[in-house]
Amino acid sequence: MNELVWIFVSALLINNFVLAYFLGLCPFLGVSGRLETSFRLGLATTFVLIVTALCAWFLNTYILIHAPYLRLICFIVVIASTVQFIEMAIKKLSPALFKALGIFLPLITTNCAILGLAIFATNRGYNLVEGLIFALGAGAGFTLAMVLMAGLREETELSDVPALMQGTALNLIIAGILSMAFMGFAGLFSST
Amino acid sequence: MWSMNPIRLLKGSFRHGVHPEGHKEQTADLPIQRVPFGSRYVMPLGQHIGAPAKPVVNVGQRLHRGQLIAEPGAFVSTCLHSPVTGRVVSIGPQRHIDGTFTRAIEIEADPFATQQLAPSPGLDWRSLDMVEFIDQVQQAGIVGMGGAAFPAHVKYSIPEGQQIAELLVNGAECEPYLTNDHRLMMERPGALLQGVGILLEKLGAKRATIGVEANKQEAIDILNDHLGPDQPIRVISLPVKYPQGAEKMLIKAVYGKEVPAGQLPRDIGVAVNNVGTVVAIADWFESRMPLIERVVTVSGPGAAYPANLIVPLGTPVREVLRFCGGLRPETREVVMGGPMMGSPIASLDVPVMKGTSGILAFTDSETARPREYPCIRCGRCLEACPYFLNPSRLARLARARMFTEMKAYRVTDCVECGSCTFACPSGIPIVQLIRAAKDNLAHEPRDQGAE
Amino acid sequence: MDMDKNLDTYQEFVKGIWRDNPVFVQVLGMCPMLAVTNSAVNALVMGGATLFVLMGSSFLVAALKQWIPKQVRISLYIIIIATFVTVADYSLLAMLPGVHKELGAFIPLIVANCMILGRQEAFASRHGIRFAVMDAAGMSLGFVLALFSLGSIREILGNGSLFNIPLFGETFEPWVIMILPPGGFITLGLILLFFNWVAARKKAFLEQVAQAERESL
Amino acid sequence: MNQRVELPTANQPSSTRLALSVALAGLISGIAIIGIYEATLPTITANKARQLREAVFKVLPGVSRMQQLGFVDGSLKPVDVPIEDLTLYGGYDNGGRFIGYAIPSDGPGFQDTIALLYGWLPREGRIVGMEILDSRETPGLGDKIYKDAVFVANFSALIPDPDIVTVKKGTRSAPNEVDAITGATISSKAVVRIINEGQARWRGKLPAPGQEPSLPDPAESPEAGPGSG
Amino acid sequence: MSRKDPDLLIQTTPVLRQGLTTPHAMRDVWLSLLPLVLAATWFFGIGALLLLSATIAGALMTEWVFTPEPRRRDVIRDQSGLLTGLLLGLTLPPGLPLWMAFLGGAAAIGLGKIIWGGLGNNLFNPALVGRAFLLGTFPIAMTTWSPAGGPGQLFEIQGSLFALPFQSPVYDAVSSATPLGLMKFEQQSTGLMRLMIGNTGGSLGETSGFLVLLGGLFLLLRRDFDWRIPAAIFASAALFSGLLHLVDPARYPGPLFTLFSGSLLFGAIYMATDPVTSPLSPRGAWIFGIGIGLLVVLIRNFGGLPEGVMYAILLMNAATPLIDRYTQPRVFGRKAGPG
Repeated sequence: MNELVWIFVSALLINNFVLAYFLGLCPFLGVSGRLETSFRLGLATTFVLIVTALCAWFLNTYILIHAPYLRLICFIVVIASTVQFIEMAIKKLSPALFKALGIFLPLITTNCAILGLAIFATNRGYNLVEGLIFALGAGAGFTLAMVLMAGLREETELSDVPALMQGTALNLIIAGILSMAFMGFAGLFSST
Repeated sequence: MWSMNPIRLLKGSFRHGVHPEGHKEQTADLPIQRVPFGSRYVMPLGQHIGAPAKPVVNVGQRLHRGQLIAEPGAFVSTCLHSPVTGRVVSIGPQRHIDGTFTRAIEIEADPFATQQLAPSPGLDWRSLDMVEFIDQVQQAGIVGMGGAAFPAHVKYSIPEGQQIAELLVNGAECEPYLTNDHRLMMERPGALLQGVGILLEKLGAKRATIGVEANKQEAIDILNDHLGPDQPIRVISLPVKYPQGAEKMLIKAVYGKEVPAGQLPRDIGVAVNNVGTVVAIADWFESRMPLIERVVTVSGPGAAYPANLIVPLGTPVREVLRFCGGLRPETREVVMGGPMMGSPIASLDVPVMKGTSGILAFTDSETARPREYPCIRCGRCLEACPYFLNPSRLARLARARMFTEMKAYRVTDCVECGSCTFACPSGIPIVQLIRAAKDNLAHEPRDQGAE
Repeated sequence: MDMDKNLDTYQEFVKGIWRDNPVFVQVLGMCPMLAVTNSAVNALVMGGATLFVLMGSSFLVAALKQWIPKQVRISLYIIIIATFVTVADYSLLAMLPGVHKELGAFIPLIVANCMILGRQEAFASRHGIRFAVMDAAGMSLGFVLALFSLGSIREILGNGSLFNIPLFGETFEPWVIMILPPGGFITLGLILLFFNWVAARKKAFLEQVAQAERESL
Repeated sequence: MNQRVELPTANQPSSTRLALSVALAGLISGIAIIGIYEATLPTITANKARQLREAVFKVLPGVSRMQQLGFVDGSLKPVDVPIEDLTLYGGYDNGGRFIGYAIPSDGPGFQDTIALLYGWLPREGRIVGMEILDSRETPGLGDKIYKDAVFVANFSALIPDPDIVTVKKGTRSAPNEVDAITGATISSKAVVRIINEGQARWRGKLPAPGQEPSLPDPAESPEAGPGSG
Repeated sequence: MSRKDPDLLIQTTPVLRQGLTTPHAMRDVWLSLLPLVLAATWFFGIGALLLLSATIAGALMTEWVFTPEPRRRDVIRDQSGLLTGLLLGLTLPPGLPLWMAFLGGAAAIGLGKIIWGGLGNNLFNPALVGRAFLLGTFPIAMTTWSPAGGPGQLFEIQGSLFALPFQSPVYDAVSSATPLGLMKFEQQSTGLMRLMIGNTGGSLGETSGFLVLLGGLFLLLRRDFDWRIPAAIFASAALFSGLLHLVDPARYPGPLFTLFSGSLLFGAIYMATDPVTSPLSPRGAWIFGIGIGLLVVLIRNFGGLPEGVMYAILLMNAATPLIDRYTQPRVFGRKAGPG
C-alpha cells in the first residue's frame, strides 16, 4: 500500500514526467497556451497513459518475456494503434467526448511520455496494479504541469515580456522555475 | 412584498466604494443665490440622454421665458424651453463641453424684460391619468438632475405587469465638493416633499425613502421637521461613501437588494429620482415652471468665491464664474459635474445644461497626474469597485488591446465611477483605459459568437 | 526528382547546423535535449545515436520511397526508425554499458523524437538519396551541436569538469542545479534568448545596410 | 512544406498491398532486430554478469564465486531466472565454501528509487558491505551514499540487531548504528531503511547456517544464469 | 473680459486621487524590515550587513544592466529591486559566501523579474526565485548554519563569507542546526521563548519570531498587505500540524512550534503577501494562504526537507493565475463572477 502511494506521489510530484523527466515536452511547450486546451489534453493523455500501462503489462507478461528485443517496436506499434482505436471508439460511443478530446488524440501518439511510461514501467518491473497507479500519477502530473503552465502563460500575455524573451525562451525558463519549485517535493513520503 | 435583509439595513450601505475627502465645507453653508440674467444663452439640443430635441422656433423669433423651443425627437428625448425672454439668434453648431461642436439654439436675452414667469395656479395633477402625467413630465422637459440627464418621463413609463412599490429619492450627493442637492433639500423642503407626494400617488408607490448621506445632517433634520405625522415618507441617513449616489448602489444601501445586471430599478419595483428632479416635478405641477434653471455648485480650489447658484440653463460657464469672482490664476482645469465623474470642459464658453450639478475649478496640485508605476496587483481597485469587477485585470487587458476578452470580465457592467483610478496607488488611469476599451468595443463590428 | 535540381548539397548540409538548427530554431527534440545533457559525454553519445538513426532512416526512406505506399507511410517510417533505434540501443548496451545506464530510457525514446519523423516526412521522402543523407547529416550535426553545447555548459558549471576531466581544481564549488532538471530548462531558455538576441542584432544590422544602400542610391 | 507530391489516383494501391508492405517492413525490421540482438547478446550478458559479479565481490570480501539463488517452494535454490523480490546471490570462496549472501534491495530515496546490494554473513549475523546499484540522488549531497567512502565504510561491520538506525555524524556508538551524512540525512536514512527492509524480507527464509545451498558443480563458471540487472 | 482665460487642461475625471503610492508601500516594507536587519547583525555579527549588501548589490546591478535606458531610473526609483535584494538576503544562512549571495541577488532579479518584463509582470516572488536557485545550486552552503552568537562577536566576520568566487567556502566555526533540522533529524524541540527571541540557528532574518510579527503588525496597521494571506497561512498551518500532532505527538511537532520555527512567519508576512504574485480577490487570498499552510506542513512532516515555506510559496505562486481565474468576485447584480 505504502509502495503504491509512493509510486503515485513520485510520478505526480517528485519525479514529475514533465518537470523532472522532460517527457511530453512537445505538448508542454506547444499546446500549453490555453488553459482549457491544456486541461483537456492532460485528461486525454492520462487516459491514454492508463490504457498504455495496461497494454504494456500485457505485452511484457505474455509476449516480450519470450522476445525482449521486440520491446520497442511492439510498444510503438501498439501505442499508435491503441490511440487510433481509442479515437475510433470514442467517436462512435461518445461524440461529445470525442469533440472534447478528439483533436488531441493524434497529438498524443507522438508524445514521448506515453512510450516513456511503457519503458519505465517495464524497466522497473511494475506489476499491473503498480503500472496503473504509475500511469495515473504520471498522467495527473502531466495534467498538473500543463495546467499550471497554461495559467502562467495566459498571464504573461498581458505582461510586457521583452521581445527577446517571448516564446519558447520564456516558456523554458518558466518551466525551469516550476521545476525548481517542484524540487520541494523531493523525499516526500519516502522517509517513513 | 418586501423582505428586507436586517444585516444590510444595519450596515446601511453598499459594499466596496471609496472615501474621497468631501471638501463640502466650502459651500455647504452658502445659501443658494440667483445669478442675474445675462445677454446670451445657448441651449444645446442634445443635453439629455436619447435623441436630440427638434427646434420648433425660427431664427429671429421672439421668445418669452419658459416658452417651448424644441420638442422631443423621439420617446427617449424631451422638450427644451427658453430660459429667458428674448430672441433666437441662431440655430447651429456651438461649442460643446468636450470641445467639439453640437447643434444648439442661441438666444439673446431681452435686456428690458422682467424675466418673470406668468403666475399660474398650477395643474390639477390628481385628475391626470398615467399617460397624461407622463406626457406632462415630458412637456416640462424634466430629466434626471443628478448628472446623467436621463429623461424622467421614460423612467415613469412602467411597463404592463410591473409595479412600483418604493420611491427612492436620491439625496446622497456622494461626489466631493458638490452641495447643490444639500442646499436644495435645506432651502426647499416643502417643494421636495410636495414632489414626493405627487410621485408617490402617480407611480402608485407605497412608501418613499429619501436617502441622504450623514454629512448632510442639517438637511435630514429640516426634512424630518417638515414631514407630516403619518406621511409614508422617511428620511434615512447613510454612511458617507462614494459612489452612493449611483442609483443601483443607493438601492443596495437602502434596501439591501441588488438590481440584476442589465435590468432597471423598476424591475425590482423601485423608482429612483434625484432631489433636483423631484423639486422640478413639484415646480411644474404647482407653478407650471418647466425645467429652465437649476442649482449649480461653483467650487474647487480654483474658484475665487465658491457658491451655490440658481443658474438659468444655457448660461455660459464664463458668466457663472464671473458672477462669483472668476477663477484663480492657478486654475488648470474646469470640470462640469463632480470631480469623480464629471467632464472637463475645453472652453469657458460652454453653457450650463440640465445635468450640470457643479462647476469645479482645479489647480495644479489636484490635476498633476501621479507618476505611473507598474501595476503590482495590490487589489485596492478590487476593493474599491462597487460593481465587484476586476479593474486591475481590465486595465491590463485594455493595455494589451484584448478588448473582446474584456467582455468576459464584464467590462460592460462598469459604470465608470472612477473609484478604481482614485484608489490605484500606482497611478494607473484604470477607468480611463476602461472607457477607451468600451469605446473600442462599441465601435467594432459585431463579431460572431462573442460573449 | 526534379525539385532536387535547385538544391545544393553543401547548402542542404549546412542549413541544419545553424539556420534551421532543429533545437535552437525549430525547437524540436526537446525531451532528449534536456534529459541527457547533464554531461558532455552523455550529450555526445545521445547525439551520436540520434545521428545514426536519422541518417540511417533518411537513407532508407529516400531509397525506398517509390515502394512506400502513401497511406501507410507513417507506420513504415516508424517501423524503420524503431528498427534503427533498437539497433543503436543494443549496440550501446554492448559497447558502452556505463553511458547506456545513465541515458536509460532515453535511447529507446529517440523513436519519439519528432525531429526524426519530421525529416522523413518533410524531406527524405521527397528527395534523392544524396540530398536526404546530406540533410540528415546536417540536421543531426545541428542536433549534436546543440546537445553538446548544452551538455558542456551544464557539466562545466554543474560539475566543474568537461568529459569528466576536472577543470577548476578541488576547491571549485559546483553549481549543482545545472545538472538537475531546472538547470536544463533554464540554460536552454537562456541559450534561446541568446539566439534571439543574435537574430535581432543581425536583423538590425541588415536593415542598417539596406538603409545605407538606399541612401547611397 | 507545401510542395506535396500528388500521387496519381490511378495507381491507388489495394489494401492487400498496403498490408503486405507493412508486413514486409515488419519482417525485415524483425530480422534486423533479431540480428543485432543475437550479435550483441553475448557481450551484454557478459557485461551484466561482470557488473553483478563485481558488485557481489565488493560487498562480500573474500568471495570469488557466486550463484543466483531464489526462494522457491519454501526453500532457497539456485535459479536461472530471478524471482521477483526473492532473489539473492550466494558467495563462495575459491574452494566452493559458502561465505555469505549478497542481497539486493530497493526502495524510495530522496529523489527516486535507490537500488543497492549488501553483503550479509548469516553465521556471524553481520553486514559486511554495501554497494549502490542505481540512484538519482542529488549530486554533491545525496550521491555521497556511494561517493563518500566514510559513509560506505559504515556498512563494513554492522550488526542489524535490532534494526540499523542512523545517528548524527560522529556519534556512532553501537554496532547497529550508522553515521548519517551531514546535509543528506534523508538519503542516508533511505539506505538504512532499504537494508532493514531487505533483512525483514529474508527473515525466516534463509536456511540455517551450515545448510546453505552449495555450488552445484565447483567447476561451473561463476556467471551461471543471466544476471538480473 | 478683464482677464485672459487660463489654458484649460482636458484630463478625464476622476480628478481626485487617494494619497498612497506604490513607492510609499515599498518604503513601508523596508522600514518594517529594519528591526530584523538589526537583530540579524546582533545575532550573527556585522557579516550579516555584508551579506545583505551583497544581495542588494547583485539585485540592483542586474536590474540596472538589463533594463533598457529609458526605464532605468524608474525601476531604481520604485525601490522594488532594493526590496528584493533585502528580502533575499534575510533568507540566507549567515555564513554564505558573499559571491553566492551576489549571484543569488542577480538570479532573483534576472530570472525572477527581468525576463518577465519587470515589476508587476513577474509571476513568481523574485526573492524566492533567487533563494530557490541558490538552494538548488549550492545545497551544502545553503544548509550550513552558523550558530547565533552574541554581542561579543559583533565585529567578528566569518571567514566563509570571503570565499573567492566559484570556490567552496571553508567554515571556521562548528555549524549548528536550525530548530527545524533538530526537530526533523534528531527529534529535538526548541523552546518557544528562544524561537520568539531568535537566538537560534537559521537564516538571517527569520529567527526572531517576535520581530517578524512586529513588522507584520506595522504593515497591517499601514494596510500595506492583504491580511488574509498570513491569516490563512497561520490558520491552516496550525490546523494541519495540530491534527498531525494529535495523531502522533512524538513525531509531529505541534502548531506553536510549526508557526514559530523556520521561516513560516517571515515567509507568510513578507513573501506570500507580495501582491504581484498572490491572488487578487479575497477568496483567492484565502485559498492561496491555506494552500501554503498545507504544503508547508506536508513538506516539513512528510518530505525530505526540514523546511518547505519557500517551495510552498513558489508552488502557490504558480497556481495563482488559476486561483485568480476561478475566484473572480461575483459581479454586482449577477449570479456569478466572470471567467
